[in-house]
Amino acid sequence: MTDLKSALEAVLFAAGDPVPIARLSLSFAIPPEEIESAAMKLAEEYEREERGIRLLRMEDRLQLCSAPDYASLITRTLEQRRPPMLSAAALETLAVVAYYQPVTRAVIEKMRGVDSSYTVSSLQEKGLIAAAGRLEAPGRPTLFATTDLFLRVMGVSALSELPPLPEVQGTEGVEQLRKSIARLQNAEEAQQTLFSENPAVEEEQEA
Amino acid sequence: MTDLKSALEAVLFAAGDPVPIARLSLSFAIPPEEIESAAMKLAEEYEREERGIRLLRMEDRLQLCSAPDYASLITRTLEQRRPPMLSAAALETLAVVAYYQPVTRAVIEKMRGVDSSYTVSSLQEKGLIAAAGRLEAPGRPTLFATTDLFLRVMGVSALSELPPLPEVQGTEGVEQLRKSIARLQNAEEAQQTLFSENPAVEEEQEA
Amino acid sequence: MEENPQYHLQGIVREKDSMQDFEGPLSLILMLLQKNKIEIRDLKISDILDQYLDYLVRMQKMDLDIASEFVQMASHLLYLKTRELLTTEEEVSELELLMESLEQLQAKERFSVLSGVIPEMKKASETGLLYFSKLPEPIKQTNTDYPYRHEPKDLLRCMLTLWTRSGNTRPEIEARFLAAVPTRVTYSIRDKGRELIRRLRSGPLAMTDLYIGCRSGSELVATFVAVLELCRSGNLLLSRQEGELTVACVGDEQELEAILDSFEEES
Repeated sequence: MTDLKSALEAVLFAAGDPVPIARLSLSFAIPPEEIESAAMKLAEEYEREERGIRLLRMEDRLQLCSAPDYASLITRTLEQRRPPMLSAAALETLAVVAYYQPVTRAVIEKMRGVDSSYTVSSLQEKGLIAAAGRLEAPGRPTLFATTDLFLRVMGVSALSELPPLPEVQGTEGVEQLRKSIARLQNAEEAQQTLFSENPAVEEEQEA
Repeated sequence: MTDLKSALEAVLFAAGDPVPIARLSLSFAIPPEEIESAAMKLAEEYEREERGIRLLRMEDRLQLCSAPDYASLITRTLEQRRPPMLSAAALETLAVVAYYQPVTRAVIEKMRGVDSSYTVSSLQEKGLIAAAGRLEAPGRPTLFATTDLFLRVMGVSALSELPPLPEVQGTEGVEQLRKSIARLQNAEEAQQTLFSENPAVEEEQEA
Repeated sequence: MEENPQYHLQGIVREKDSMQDFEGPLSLILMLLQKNKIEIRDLKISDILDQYLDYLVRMQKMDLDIASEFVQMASHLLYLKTRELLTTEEEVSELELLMESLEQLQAKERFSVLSGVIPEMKKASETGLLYFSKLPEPIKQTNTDYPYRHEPKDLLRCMLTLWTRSGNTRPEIEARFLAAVPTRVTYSIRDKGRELIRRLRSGPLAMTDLYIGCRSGSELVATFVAVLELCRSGNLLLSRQEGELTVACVGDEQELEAILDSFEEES
């Protein structure tokens, strides 16, 4: 093993958590591209030699993890609970956050059509989503975004690698509603022009 | 790598802490001797290939850890950012201690006009001031004095090298203090001009 | 609904997989509430709690995870109930209603698109959840010293700030708040010896008298050493009188001066 790969292995092992490539580049005093290519070689080596560890990339961060093949052996030895699979509700909520992030809980609930506070807080607890600022709107609701752990669980190294969404097709219902709204708005405006004393000012306001 | 070695690697990785061989033997459902010999082979492999991780045996337990060769690189990469510089409040407190030492916190607070318990304890933590006995007064409050580290931070070798405070009291004292600061400032600038090789560049920087 | 409904929790839990949006008995209740199948006003939370605890006991499985899940959901139920009690009817215009339903419809459409990728996400997560990370190793901190330099004149600047803040004058500190700065007073053995000789010229003194006047530890030590030295040179005579040591001085002035000089060289 080369020095660089060994050093990377040592640092990532000690870190446990994901480490930004930029930080590695700084402390190793080599360009980030070299860190990246060493990481890629190391990751391939782990796979090829069927080792017990894996090197994962999450956006611009690197992390060592145990190989999934040994998950049940690990939980059995360490007397841990096997991580429960994601429920349908959790997957739905995750999908909304992943594809429309950052989103508020209100948006999630509107899209899913059901109260999602429980699912949101349980995903937050699991570390799959996290608060990412607040929306500048009345009540300043919390915005949610996905985490590194989410990428790891989805088996991708960046959000852009998630499966692409099919096109949204406008349904008839939406079109009809749009028309009704436009009609109502026009009627309201007509009403206002009728009662306004000075149409010129009204026009100016509209401009 | 054989399955057994990979499995051992995975489990020890996920555990982090030392794992008893007996427990591994139980969950792997193989005799402890086989665990031991696999562990020994794995440990040799790590050494031989000069990897970033090592397998340690402590009595009857096994543990993975980062290779000691990379200790300083690990520290450099993962260490928290450099400690923050002294705040204005901390510097004020330090000045009071420097010029009135040994002083109690009550005196510092009287001089500064604000509660200083936090800055005092943070300066103490940084090792810039230290307890130096107690005042023989009701409550026997702790007296604080500056330390050797303080001298090094100020770039002087003795307290007597610090610029003196004016002796006079009242408004006149304030005036004198103002003047001695200006004098020090001028002396510094003169020094800089003296050592600058290219006065033209110096001027440019000032502009 | 007059009577509180009975929820058959055991059955509910068993049917877990078939339920779309629920992970425990209470989330089913939440779902029923949201779909207006039952009225929040009709719910008595204490009844649900009783049934739930009963269920847990029957299952002989007081799992902390399940219990905390229950508390979380019960608190949400309380929230829904209070909200119900506090909201008043508002008048909504037709336009607002239409806009609202348009937004809802659009949200539904965007959501329906997601259903296409959810199976893929589910499949990926089945492997992805099997990766385990490890805890960080403890880091050996290197140098914890304060790593910056400051200028001494910055200290003066700070003092100026303080003095100007307190009304352009230097704050006075009452003397009782200032510690008597421990000054290191050193006593030379020669001076002590000279003082001893002067005192003993007027007659012998009790040994204790020599020490009584001492103001500090270092003065005591100097006195003691001076006595020893003068004894060694034979210029002090010790005698015991009525249980007390008495000291007398012998020798002429010149001799004594020479002996005192030799002290200085040694110390």
